[in-house]
Amino acid sequence: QDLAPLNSDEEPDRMEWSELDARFGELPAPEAGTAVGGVSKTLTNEYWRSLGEGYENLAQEYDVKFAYQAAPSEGDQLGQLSIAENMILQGYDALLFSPQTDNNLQPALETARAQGIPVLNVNDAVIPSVEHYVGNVQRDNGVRVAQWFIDNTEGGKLAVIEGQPGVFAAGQRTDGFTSTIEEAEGFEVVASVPANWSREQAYDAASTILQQHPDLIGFYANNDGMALGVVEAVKNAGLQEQVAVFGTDGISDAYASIRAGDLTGTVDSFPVLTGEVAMEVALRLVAGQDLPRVVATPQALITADNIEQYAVEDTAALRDTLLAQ
Amino acid sequence: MSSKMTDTTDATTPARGLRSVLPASLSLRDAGTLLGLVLILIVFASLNPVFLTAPNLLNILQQSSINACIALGMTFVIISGGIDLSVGPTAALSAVAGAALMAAGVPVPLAILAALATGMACGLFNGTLIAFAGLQPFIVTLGGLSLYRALALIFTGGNPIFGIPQEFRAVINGDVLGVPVPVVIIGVIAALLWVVLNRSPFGEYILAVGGNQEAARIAGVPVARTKITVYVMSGGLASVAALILTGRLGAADPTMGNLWELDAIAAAAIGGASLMGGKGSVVGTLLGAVILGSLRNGLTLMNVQAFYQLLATGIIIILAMLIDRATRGRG
Amino acid sequence: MSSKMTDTTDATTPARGLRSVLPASLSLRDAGTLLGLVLILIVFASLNPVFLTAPNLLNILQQSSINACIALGMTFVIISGGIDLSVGPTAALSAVAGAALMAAGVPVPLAILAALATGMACGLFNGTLIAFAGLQPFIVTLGGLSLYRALALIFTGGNPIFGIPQEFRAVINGDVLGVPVPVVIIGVIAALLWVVLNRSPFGEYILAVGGNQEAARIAGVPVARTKITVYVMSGGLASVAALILTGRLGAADPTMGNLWELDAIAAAAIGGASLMGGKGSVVGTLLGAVILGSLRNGLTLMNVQAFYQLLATGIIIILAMLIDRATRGRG
Amino acid sequence: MVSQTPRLAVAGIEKGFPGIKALDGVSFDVRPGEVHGLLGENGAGKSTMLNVLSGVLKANAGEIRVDGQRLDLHRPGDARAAGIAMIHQELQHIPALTVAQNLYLGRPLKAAGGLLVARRAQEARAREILADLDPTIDPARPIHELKVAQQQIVEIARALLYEAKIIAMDEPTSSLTPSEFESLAALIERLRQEGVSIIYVSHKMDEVFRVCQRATILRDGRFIATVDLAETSEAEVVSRMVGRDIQHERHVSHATATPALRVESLGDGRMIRDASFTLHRGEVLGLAGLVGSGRTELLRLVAGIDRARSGRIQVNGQAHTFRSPREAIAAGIGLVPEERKKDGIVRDRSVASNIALPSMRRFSRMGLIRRRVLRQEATDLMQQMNLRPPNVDRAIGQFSGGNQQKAIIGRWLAADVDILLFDEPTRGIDIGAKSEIYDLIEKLAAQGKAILVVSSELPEILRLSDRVMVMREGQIAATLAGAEITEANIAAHAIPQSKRRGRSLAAEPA
Ligand SMILES: Nc1ncnc2c1ncn2[C@@H]1O[C@H](COP(=O)(O)OP(=O)(O)OP(=O)(O)O)[C@@H](O)[C@H]1O
Ligand SMILES: Nc1ncnc2c1ncn2[C@@H]1O[C@H](COP(=O)(O)OP(=O)(O)OP(=O)(O)O)[C@@H](O)[C@H]1O
Ligand SMILES: [Mg+2]
Ligand SMILES: [Mg+2]
Repeated sequence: QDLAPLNSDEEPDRMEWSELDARFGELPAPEAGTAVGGVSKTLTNEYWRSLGEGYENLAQEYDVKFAYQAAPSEGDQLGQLSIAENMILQGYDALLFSPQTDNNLQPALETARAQGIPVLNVNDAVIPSVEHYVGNVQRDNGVRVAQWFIDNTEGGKLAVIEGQPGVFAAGQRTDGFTSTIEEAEGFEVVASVPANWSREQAYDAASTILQQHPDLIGFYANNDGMALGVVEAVKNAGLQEQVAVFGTDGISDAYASIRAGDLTGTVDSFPVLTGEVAMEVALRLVAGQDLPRVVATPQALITADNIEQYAVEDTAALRDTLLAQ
Repeated sequence: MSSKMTDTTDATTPARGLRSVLPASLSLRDAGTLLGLVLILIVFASLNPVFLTAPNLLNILQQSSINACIALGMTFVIISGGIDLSVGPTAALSAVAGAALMAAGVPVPLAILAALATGMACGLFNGTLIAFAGLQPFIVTLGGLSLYRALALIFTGGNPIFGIPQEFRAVINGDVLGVPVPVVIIGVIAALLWVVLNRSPFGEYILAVGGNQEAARIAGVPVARTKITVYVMSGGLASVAALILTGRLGAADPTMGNLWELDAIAAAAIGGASLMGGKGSVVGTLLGAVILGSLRNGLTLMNVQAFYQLLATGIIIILAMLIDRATRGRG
Repeated sequence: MSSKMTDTTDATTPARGLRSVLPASLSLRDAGTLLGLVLILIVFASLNPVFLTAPNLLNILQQSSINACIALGMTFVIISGGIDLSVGPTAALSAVAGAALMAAGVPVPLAILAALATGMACGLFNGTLIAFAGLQPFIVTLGGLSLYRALALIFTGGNPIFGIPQEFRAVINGDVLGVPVPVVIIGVIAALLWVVLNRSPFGEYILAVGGNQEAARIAGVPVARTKITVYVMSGGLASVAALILTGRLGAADPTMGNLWELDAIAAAAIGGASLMGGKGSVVGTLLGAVILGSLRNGLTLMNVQAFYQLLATGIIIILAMLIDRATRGRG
Repeated sequence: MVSQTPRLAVAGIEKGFPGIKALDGVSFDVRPGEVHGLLGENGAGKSTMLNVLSGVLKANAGEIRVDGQRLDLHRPGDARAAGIAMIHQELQHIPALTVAQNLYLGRPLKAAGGLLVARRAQEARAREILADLDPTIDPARPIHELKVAQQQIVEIARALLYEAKIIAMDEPTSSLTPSEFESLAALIERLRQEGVSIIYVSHKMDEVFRVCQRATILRDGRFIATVDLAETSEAEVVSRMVGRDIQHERHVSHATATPALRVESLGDGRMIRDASFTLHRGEVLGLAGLVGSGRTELLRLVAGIDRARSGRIQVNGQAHTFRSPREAIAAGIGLVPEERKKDGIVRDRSVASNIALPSMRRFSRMGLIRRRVLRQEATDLMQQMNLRPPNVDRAIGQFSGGNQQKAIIGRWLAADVDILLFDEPTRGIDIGAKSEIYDLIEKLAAQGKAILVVSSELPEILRLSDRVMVMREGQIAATLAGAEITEANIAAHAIPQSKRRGRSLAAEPA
């Protein structure tokens, strides 16, 4: 079967995560001995550890054997491929892939397919030929922050701190932000520079940008680690009243920083919940259910205004909050 | 006189004896590396039943083939007294060049040639700056590392190129008598390179230039040409790796090849190449690449967590060098 | 005999003449690097009015200070004929060690000492393997690169450590007569290191070991101790950089220091250090770090797009080496 | 005298390298205030013996006593602490450091409570010590700026610095001129009178007989004899060294009138000016001159190693501009360099590989080296030249200097060049091998090769040359032929004009 290359943002064969139970009934109990493997991008970022936590939660609940592996470092594409291939050899019933790039896990996907093992692409880079995708819309991260500026400010100069050049998520997030903001009146993106996911480089880039544009009103950083570096640069320049700083991912440190009044906001894509949903979808696939190609997971812009709503340990409560919207 | 003769023969006997047991092409040093590999295989095999199965061993070879390809080029560069940090971006640039042509409908063989030419052009650029401008290899190729990556990203706008012809992919993903094609390709290349290093004048030139550049020059070795050639070779082999990977992945990513240089240097060094130049072996490097591949494979099979994999990699690299050192001390 | 004297004096006069014009501490080679820096400053200043303002220049110094700190340690290692690829992870490990103690309420000076001790311990480990086991520096520190990173990640579970005491942060983010504290710290360290390299017995030992290890050994230079010391210094300076960065960012990240080794080596090389050992300069390395810092700053100010920043970095590194080469050729 | 404890007693020293026994039960003793020669062919084990003495190498067996005291050597410092200093055969210095720093390397004079190096004090002391040897050496200069001979002198000065009881000198005069040897001999005499014992290694018999009282002869790592030089003839010593008699042959000319190499107004824009000469087939042309007169530079220009700025080179009537040694080799010119270790050998490669480097094309077919042919030819060549040990598969770095030199000469024989340039061909080469090399040069001339020999040893020049050119301050000052070739004549042309005037002015009042 030849599937059209997947565009997770526009795929018509999609559903919201919240409709799973309604459309397909309760998750059937998996057969004893069911095993699922997860291959993540890296564990050096809290986002991916939280995702694994979500996988693990559900795996434990349903007594499924689960192994979670990650490439030794971000950008180690071949390393991740080897890990994925090695996992296939061990005979899992389903695999959850979060690839480094759109294509680096392609051979593993093909091998798994040949062996009839369902593969689920969870978040970030999108393998075009994948049959199942669970995750949010990368571009939407940037769009939501841009929307905040449009709704809450009078316009002004903005800057973007980008992730590693050439990385899918970085490109999409930047593009979402920039194209949305440029359609609005009175905004200008005066700088958009890479800081390679590094807190330090984000700090340096932000201080330099503030030299040039002391009247800047806001930063959008492609992830929270860089956003926290930017916050420090803004504080060091004494401009925290004037400059709003946004990150992406919703890691715990970002929450803490928002609470402390430093970081203005972050786009949380709820990794734990996403992990749970992905595992659920995987188990449903193993059970033979025929699900839509894309299952969309939630995302929300977190600011001081709504932080308490989302800052819950218990994902059941979070589900309720999100479902209520 | 006669007593002296006996003396000499006596003293050399043990080394000769050992050497005569090994195939002629396997030096004592390479035997040490082989021993290291065997040790690692034994450890993993005893820990995990899947490890020593034929499919997994082929898997290991397949996974090591990209690194082996890069590391072979690196070995020649290192022997000549240089280093090539730009292999990853060189691979990326030639991958996107080849893929773009393939996707545009250019016949596959032509696109392959173009990809190879791209990689060799990168090597030529490095080599020229090193040989003629006399710049330090580390720095030139560090510059190349940024430069070629930037060119690949600019050329593609940062997006991977899809649309690799199925015929090309089928060849790369096929096998010959059960052995994956990439493994066969690397095997053939390695055999050729072994001959080049050990049997061709060019091999002598590389060893001489790396051993004592000034003496080599005075003895009439074409030093500049030799140096440039090793970088061109390294670039060309990076293209080969890039093409194999493009075939396997079905796409060419401008971010391909991240950190390849470190893996390749590690493989060459484990295999006995000296970064001071003048020393290195094709067989050793292949073994080094397989050691690193086995390590990753075994750790994944045992489901070792990423941080601990990193730990194990660090420890094994150092252990391998210590074992090597210990075995070599006697050799 | 007397004619020989005349001869000798004649030959050296031009070099001496030029040398006497420059301050004693600035070698001809360093003057070349300075020229390169001035060229870059002129180019950026003409392209962007903000570039040459006092606050931005201080900003550049501040931003270069981390790299300068690492690069100074690297310079000593390189002069001794080695290389230290593990500086980034060493920094990360000592940052998280220091930060964890601070966050746990341990007095700041004690935590600082612990961080320094951690970095120096990493250096000791590298140095011992290199000096006593006789392993290649490149490989040992490549192993260390994985090892220390893994330890930092395992220790923190991958999370950054916050809760750095405000008193510590205030010191690091403060200034002395308008000069940022990190710049002052690096200035003082550089001055000390200059004395060590150029005026102390240990400095001679480093140059000797890097210049001709066998001759140094024969002359009674404590070769092993010298080598170990440079790696310990490099580790200690990585800790200093880590502490400065922790103070500035208010957090210690176990992923800190990614690719620092390349920046540091680039700075040292631009500053005239030869990776063959025996050559290098404190002043040159500082200038090299500022060149790289100016470059990044200028490109950001001009809002050069990501891919083109990469391109410019590659080109400038190569250009800097070419200019250096051209000026040195005569020196 | 008889009951006196020897200053140094060496007994039963053994030292093996992989595949070879370099020292096999060597015993000798040295008295206080004695200059003791250590003699033997290349590879006899002289340097190895001294390296064991100075703690650089560890002996496998045997013992060393200093003033009756057993010596335990673990590191180089130990020997020095026991009062043994050594001047190494290979120059051992750090290029980036100054002369004074090199002198004091490893135990600098300290200032500021031991934190800093007392540079001034070091330089002042260095100047005092150097004053006796060569006052033109500036202790504050980086050592790499000095000429090789001066670097050698610094090496000697370093041994004096330690105020050692025993000084071992391994071919200290290999790059010194006769006049510099004279200052050294005077110095040795002074030290001897102060009670210092000296072990003197040299291949130059006249020197040995000048400065030494007794000598120990080694052959193939074994002790042969200790002889009293006052009671022994040179021929006897040599025959015990070599194990056979050496005949001193007289010079025979094979020169033709066919020019092989014609050099016109060659210059490098720095040192060499306007050098013109013609070298004929079958001719041996000597090139004499003081150290530093530019002989090496001229050879390097002709061999294409350095680029000429002006002038022409014709080989067999054809004009050439060499941009690399490779081009010069292609035109039929080969150079045996002065600094063997730096410019000659690739240490870790075998003798065969080192020999084959310029002739790769000849030794390969269809792009592959014919290893068997190469090994056979290299073995034959080296057998003729008496390589020891006779194994062309060994790394060249493991051979003694003299044997390395044979391999480098063999390289050019294998390459079959028409014109051979020898820069100090017998520096550090034993007397047996030396006469072999002389025979070889003569044989090559007889085959019609054109040969240019640079040498600082006048006897060597006289022995070999059909004609002699004398270089002075970068220019060819004279070309002598036939009866003009005398030591006095050569010396007269070699001394710079300014100096002659200076000397005559200075000499007249006295
Ligand atoms: N490091 C080494 N490894 C292996 N063999 C060595 C080494 N050093 C010396 N030899 C061998 O030991 C023997 C003695 O060498 P040594 O240098 O002592 O000779 P020598 O008498 O000083 O000769 P020369 O007059 O040429 O300097 C030689 O055969 C040489 O090849
Ligand atoms: N290592 C060096 N560094 C700088 N200059 C050097 C060096 N060696 C030689 N020179 C220069 O080259 C000139 C000639 O050197 P050299 O002493 O080799 O002359 P030569 O006539 O070949 O004498 P010989 O062959 O007897 O040593 C010297 O005057 C010196 O200035
Ligand atoms: Mg010797
Ligand atoms: Mg000379």
